[in-house]
Amino acid sequence: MTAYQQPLPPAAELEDSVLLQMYYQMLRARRLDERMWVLHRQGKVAFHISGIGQEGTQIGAAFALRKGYDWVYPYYRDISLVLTLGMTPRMLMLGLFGKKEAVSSGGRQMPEHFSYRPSKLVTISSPVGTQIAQAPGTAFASKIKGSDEVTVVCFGEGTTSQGDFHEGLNWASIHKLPVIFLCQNNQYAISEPMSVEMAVKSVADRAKGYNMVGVKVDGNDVLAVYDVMREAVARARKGEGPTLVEGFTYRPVPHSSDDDDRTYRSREEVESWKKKDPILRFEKLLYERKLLDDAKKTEIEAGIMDEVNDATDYAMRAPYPAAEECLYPVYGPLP
Amino acid sequence: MTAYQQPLPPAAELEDSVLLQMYYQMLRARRLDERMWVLHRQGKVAFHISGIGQEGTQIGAAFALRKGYDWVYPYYRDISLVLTLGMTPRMLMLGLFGKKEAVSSGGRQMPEHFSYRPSKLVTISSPVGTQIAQAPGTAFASKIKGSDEVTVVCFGEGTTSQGDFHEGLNWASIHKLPVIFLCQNNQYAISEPMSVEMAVKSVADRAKGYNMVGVKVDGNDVLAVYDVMREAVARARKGEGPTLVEGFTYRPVPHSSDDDDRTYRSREEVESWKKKDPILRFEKLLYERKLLDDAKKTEIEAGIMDEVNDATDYAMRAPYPAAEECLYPVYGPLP
Amino acid sequence: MTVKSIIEAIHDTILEEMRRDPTIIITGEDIGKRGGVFRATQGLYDEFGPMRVIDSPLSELSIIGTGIGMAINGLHPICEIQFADFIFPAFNQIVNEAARIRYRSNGAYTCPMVIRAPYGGGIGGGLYHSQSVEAYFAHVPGLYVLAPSTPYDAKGLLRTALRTPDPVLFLEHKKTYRLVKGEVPDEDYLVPIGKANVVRAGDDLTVISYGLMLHETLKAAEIVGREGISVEVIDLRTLHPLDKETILASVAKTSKVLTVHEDNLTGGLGAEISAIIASEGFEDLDAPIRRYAGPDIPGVPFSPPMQDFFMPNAAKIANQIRDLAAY
Amino acid sequence: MTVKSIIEAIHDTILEEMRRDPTIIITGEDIGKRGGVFRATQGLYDEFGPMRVIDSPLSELSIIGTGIGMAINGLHPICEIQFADFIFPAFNQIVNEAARIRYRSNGAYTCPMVIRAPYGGGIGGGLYHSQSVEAYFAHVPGLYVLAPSTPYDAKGLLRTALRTPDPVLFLEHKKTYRLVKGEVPDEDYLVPIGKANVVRAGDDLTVISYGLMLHETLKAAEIVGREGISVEVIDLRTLHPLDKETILASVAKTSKVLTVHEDNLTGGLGAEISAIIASEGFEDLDAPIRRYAGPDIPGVPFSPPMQDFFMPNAAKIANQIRDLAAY
Ligand SMILES: Cc1ncc(C[n+]2csc(CCOP(=O)(O)OP(=O)(O)O)c2C)c(N)n1
Ligand SMILES: Cc1ncc(C[n+]2csc(CCOP(=O)(O)OP(=O)(O)O)c2C)c(N)n1
Ligand SMILES: [Mg+2]
Ligand SMILES: [Mg+2]
Repeated sequence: MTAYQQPLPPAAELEDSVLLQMYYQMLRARRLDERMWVLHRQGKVAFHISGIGQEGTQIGAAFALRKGYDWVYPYYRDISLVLTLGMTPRMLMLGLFGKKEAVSSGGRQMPEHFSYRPSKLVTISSPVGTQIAQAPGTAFASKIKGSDEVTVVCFGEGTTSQGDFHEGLNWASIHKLPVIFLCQNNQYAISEPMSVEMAVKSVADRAKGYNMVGVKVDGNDVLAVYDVMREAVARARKGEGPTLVEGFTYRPVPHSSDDDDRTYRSREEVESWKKKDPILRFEKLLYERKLLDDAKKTEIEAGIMDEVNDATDYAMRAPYPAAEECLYPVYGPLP
Repeated sequence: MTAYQQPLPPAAELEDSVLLQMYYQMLRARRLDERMWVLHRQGKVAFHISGIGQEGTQIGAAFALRKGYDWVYPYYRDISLVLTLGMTPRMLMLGLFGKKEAVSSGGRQMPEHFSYRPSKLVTISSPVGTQIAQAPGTAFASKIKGSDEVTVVCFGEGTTSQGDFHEGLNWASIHKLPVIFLCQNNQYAISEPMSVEMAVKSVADRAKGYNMVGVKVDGNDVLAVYDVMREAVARARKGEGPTLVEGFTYRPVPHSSDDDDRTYRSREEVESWKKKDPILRFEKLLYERKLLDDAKKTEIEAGIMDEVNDATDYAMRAPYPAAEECLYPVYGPLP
Repeated sequence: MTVKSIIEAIHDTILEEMRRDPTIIITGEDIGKRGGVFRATQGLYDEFGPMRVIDSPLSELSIIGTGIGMAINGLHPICEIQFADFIFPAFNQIVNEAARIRYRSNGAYTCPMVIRAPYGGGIGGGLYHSQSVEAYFAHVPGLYVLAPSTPYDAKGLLRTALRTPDPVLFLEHKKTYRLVKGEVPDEDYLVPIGKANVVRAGDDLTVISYGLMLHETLKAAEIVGREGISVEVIDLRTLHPLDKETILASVAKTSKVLTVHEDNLTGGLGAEISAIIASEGFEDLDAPIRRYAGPDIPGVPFSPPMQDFFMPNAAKIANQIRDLAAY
Repeated sequence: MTVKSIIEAIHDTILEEMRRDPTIIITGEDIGKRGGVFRATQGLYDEFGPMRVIDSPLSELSIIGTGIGMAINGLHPICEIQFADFIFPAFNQIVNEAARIRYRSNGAYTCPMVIRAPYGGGIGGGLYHSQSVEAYFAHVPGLYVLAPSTPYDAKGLLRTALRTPDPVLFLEHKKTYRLVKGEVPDEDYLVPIGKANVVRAGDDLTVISYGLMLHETLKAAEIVGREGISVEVIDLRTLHPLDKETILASVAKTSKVLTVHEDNLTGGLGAEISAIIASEGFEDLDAPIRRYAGPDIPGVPFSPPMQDFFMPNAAKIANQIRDLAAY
C-alpha cells in the first residue's frame, strides 16, 4: 500500500486510495488478531487480549494523526492502531510469543503491551489508567518545546473510574494541552457493564467536569471517528486544548483468552452486536461506492493472509531471549 | 443555649431561638479560633490551622444535620462545624496543645485533626481527600443496615483535584448513596488560586461528570447554605442520592500558622473579602430583625469569652500524655 | 475432613463467614456475576445479592476507601484486589488510612477489614500480573500481613482475619490456588495470626519461607534429605508481625539459616528475618545467614526462559541448602 | 567555598541546573509564586516563568504522572512532593511506572526525573508531616533513593541526580533544612550515586546512618569518644542501591555494627543493612548486629513528650553504642 500524507481532508473528501488503505488496515488487524486466538486455542501461546470489534475506532483515530510525529499512548486492545502507525505483524507476533526480537519489550512484558519508539508509541503497563495521567506531561513537553505535536491516549470506559483519569483530564484542561483522550467504550470492563462503572450514560459527559470538549461518536463507523478525531487533532495542534472522544463500540469476543464471557452476558446480545461489526459496515460502503468488489476483496485478503502467515512463521521460528537477559536493563549509565 | 430538634423547617421559617443559636455557634467558633492564633503568636502553641471566614458554610451545614445521628467526615477547617455537632471548646484547646485528654487523638495528631465518636465525627488524617473516598462506604453501610443516616464529607476546592474525589463521587452516584459532598471553596489551596487547580469556574460543575446534583451557594450566607444543605439532606435521607454542594467563600487568614499569604495575594483582595464576613453579615440580619441589639450582643460575647478563657486555662493546665503512651493503640485484641 | 484446593478453601470460608456474620460484605472488580477472575466468589452474588456482593468500579483506591468507610460504620468488608500488582493505587488508603485509624483516633475508631490480593509469579503474567508485594506492607505498623501456603491455613487464617478488629492484608499465591490441595476440617477452627509453623523438623539448618516457595522449599528439603542433610522448614504464614520466637528457637537448634522468597532480594522479607536473627540469635549462629530470592529487577518477565530464570525453585533452593550446609 | 544551609544548597542547585539545562523543569504544589512551603524554589518562578516552574494541582499522582510524560518527551522534570507523607497517592506511578519504564521497554524509553520529598520528624508534624518513607522505595529496582545529610552532599547529589537517566527519589530531612550548615564549593562538582561516606573513622564499632540521625550519631560518637569508645560513622547518602563495599570494609575493621534510623524498626533500612552484613560480613562480626530505630507505631505523634519518645537522639544512640561496645 502506498503511503498517504497528513493532513488529510474530511472523510467526505478522502481519496479512494486512502479509503482502501483504511479498509486494508482494519482487515489486516482483524486477521492477525483472529490468528492470535487460533494460536491460543492450539496451545501455542499462553495469552492473548484482543482488539476485535474496535477496529473502527482505532483506524479512524490513526488516520487523523501524523504518523511518527504525534505521540500515542496505546492500550492493550490497540492492535489495529499500532499496526497503522508503524508496527508490523511480525512485531506483534513476536510479542505474542515473548520472543527476543519483540520490539515492545524483548519478551519482558505480556503480549499486546505495545511500545515502539520509531512510531512514538509509548511503552504501556498493565495497571489501567496510568497512561492517562502521563499523556498530559508529554503534551506539556511539546508545548514547552514549541512543537505542534499532538498526544493521543487510549483506554477503555471502565478505566475512566480511576483517579488517573480525573487527574490527567484536570491537568490537560487547566493548561489547555494538546492531548486527546480517546475512550474506546466497548460497554464492558471485563464482566462489568457500564451501569456499575459510572452513573453517566456516556463517557463523553465526564468531560463537563473539566470544562473540556467531550464528543461521543459511533465507534463502529470508521469515517465518523476519523472526522471527530480529525477535528480534535486540529484543535489541539492549534493550541485550543484537549478533547475527550468516546468511540462507542462493542467487544464481541471475551475480555481475554482467560475470560469466559458467557458468565455475564447473553449470546443474543453478542450476536446482535456482531451484526454491527465495523469492518462489515465499511466493506458495505466500499462496495456501494464501487471501490471494492469480490475480486478485489479476495486479492486484499490473500495479501493479508500472506502477511499473517509470514508473521506467524517468523515469530514461531524466532529464538527466545536468553534467560540471563532478564537481568537487564534496570539502570542506564551514571554521570 | 437550649437544644433544637431536627428536622428543622426552611430558613424562612426558623424560630428566632434557632437563629440565635446559629449566631452563637458562629461567634463562639470565631472567638475560639482567634484565641488559637493569639496563643500561636505568643509562642504557646506550635501550630494552628484556622476556620475563620468559613463559619457561614459550616454552621449552615451543621444545622441541616441530625446531630449524633448523621455521620460527618470533617476537615481541618471545620472548627465551627464540630463545635456545633458536639465537640466543646475545651476539647479543641486540648487538641491544640496536644494534651492527653484531647478526645480527637490524645495528642497523637496535629491540632484540628478532629475525631469524636459520640458525635459521629470520623477521625481524619492530613493527606487531603482520602475522606472523600471513605464517606461513600459509610453511607453504603447505612443503606445496607436499612438506616436513614446521612453522611456528610467536607473538603476544600483544591482537594477536588485528587483522585479520591473522583472515585468517591463515582461510587456515590453509581449506588445513589446518602452522602453529601460539601466543598468549602475558599478560592485558594495554600497559595494556588482556582485557575491553576481546575478549568471549571465552579466546583459544582464537577458534579456533571457523575450525573449528580451540584449546587453552588454563597458560603458566607449561613441561611442560604442551610437551605441548600437541608434539601440535600432530605434527598439523601429519602434515598434519592448524593449531592455536591459548593459553599463559595474566602479564607481571610493565612493557610496556617506556617504560611505567609502576602507572597501570593494582595492585601486589597483580602480586605475586600473581609467586608463580606459571614458573621458580620448574619449579625446585620439579626439586628434588622431585632433579634439582636448591642446589649444582647455584649452578653453573648461575654458568655463566649468565658467559654474561651475556660477552655484555654483548662487546656494549658492539663497534663501531657506520658511519653510511653505513644506506643499504643496499634492493634486490638486478636480473636 | 475434606480435600480442597486453596481457592476452594478460600471460597468456602468467605461463603461460611458471610452466612455466619451479616456484617461481612465483599467488594471488588468482577466479583459479582463473574464470581471473580479466579472464581473465589463464585455463587456468592446469587446467594447474597448486590448489597453484600458488590461489583466495584475499576478503581482500587476507592475499593479500599469504601471499605474503610464501611468498617467505620459497623461492617467488616472484604476488599478484593484483582491482582496484587494493582494494589498500589490504594497504597495511600491502606498505609496512611486503614492502618492508622485505631492509633490516630486513640482507639475511638477501628478499621476491621480484610484485603484479599492474589500475588506471585510463575504463571506467565509478566511484570504486572506476578508481583510479590508483601515487603511494602510488612513495614506498616497497624496492618497484619498474612500469606498462607496450604488450604488448611488459608481457611483458618482467613476466618481469623474476619474476626480481627484491624485491617488484614491477605495474600494468596495465585499459582498455589489450584496446585496445592490438602485436608480441611469441616468444623470451625482458627489458625492464629502471628504464629509461624515448623512444617518439617530438622537438625542441620533452617529454611524460612512462605507461599509458593514454601512448597519448593519442602521439595528441596526432600531432595537434600536423601543426601543426608536434615532441614528444618518454617512456614511463616504471618508476614507481619513476624513470629520471632519460632524463628529464634529454630536457629537455636540448627545454627544455620536460609530465607527463601520470590520477591526481589533487596528490602524483601529475608532482610527483616536476617536482621532479627543477626541481632537476637547471633550467638546461636554457626554460619552466615543466607538469603535466596528473586533478582533485583523490576518484575517477573513474561518470556518463559526469563521467567524461569527469575523464579526460585526446588533445584535452585537445594543448591543453596547444600552450599550452606557445607559451610 | 560558601557556608550554606541544606535548603540553600538545594535551592541554589535547582537554580543553577535550570540555568544550565533548559530541559529541566520543576512542578509541585505552591512552588510558583509562593516559592515552595520550605522556600526551596524561591525566586524561580520570576526567573523561569510558568512554563518551567509549574504550580501543579493538588494531586500527587499526576505530579508524578505528568513528570513521567515529560521525561518520555525529552524533559528532565523535578517533581516536588510537598511532604513525603503525601507521596503515597503517587505510589503506583512511581513503583509500577517510573521505575519500570526502561526495563519494560527494553531500553527504548527512559524516565529521567527527580522526585524531591521533605521527610522526617522532630518538627511537631504529627503522624502525617513526619514520616520517613525511604524503606518503601529502597525495595524498588529501577529507582535510586538518595538522602543527603550535609549541604555539600545535598548539592553534589542533586546535581548528579539531574544528570542521571533514571528516576531518583531525593529525600530531604526537613529538620536539617536550616539546622545543618556547611561549606559548599562554588564550582561544579558531583557526589556519586551509590557511594557511602565514612564521615568519622574509628576502631571499636561502626554506626551506619543517614539524614538527621547521622548528625545525632556524630554527636553520640563524640560523647562516647570521650569515654574511650572509638566509633566509625558511615553516612549512607545513597539508600538504594546500598554501598556494600564501604559497609563491609568498615565491618571488617571494627567487627561491630549498629544501624540507626528514625523510620520504624521493622522492615526499615536497618534490616537490609543487617542482612547484607550477616550474609557477606559474617566472619568479621564479633557481636550481634544492633538496630536502633523509631518504634513500630503508625507515625511520629504530635504531643511533645510522645514525639521525644519516638525520636532517636544522641543520648539514646550513645547508650546503644555503650551497650554494643561492652558486648
Ligand atoms: C489498576 C488495574 N486494576 C485492574 C486490572 C484488571 N483489568 C484488566 S482490564 C480490566 C477491564 C478494563 O475495562 P475497560 O477500561 O473498559 O477496557 P476494556 O478491557 O473493556 O477495553 C481490568 C479490571 C488492571 N489491569 N489494572
Ligand atoms: C495529599 C496532600 N498533599 C498536599 C498536602 C499539603 N496541603 C495541606 S492543605 C493544602 C491545600 C488544600 O487546599 P483546599 O483543598 O482548597 O483546602 P483549604 O486549605 O483551602 O481549605 C495542601 C496542598 C496535603 N495535606 N495532602
Ligand atoms: Mg470496556
Ligand atoms: Mg481552598
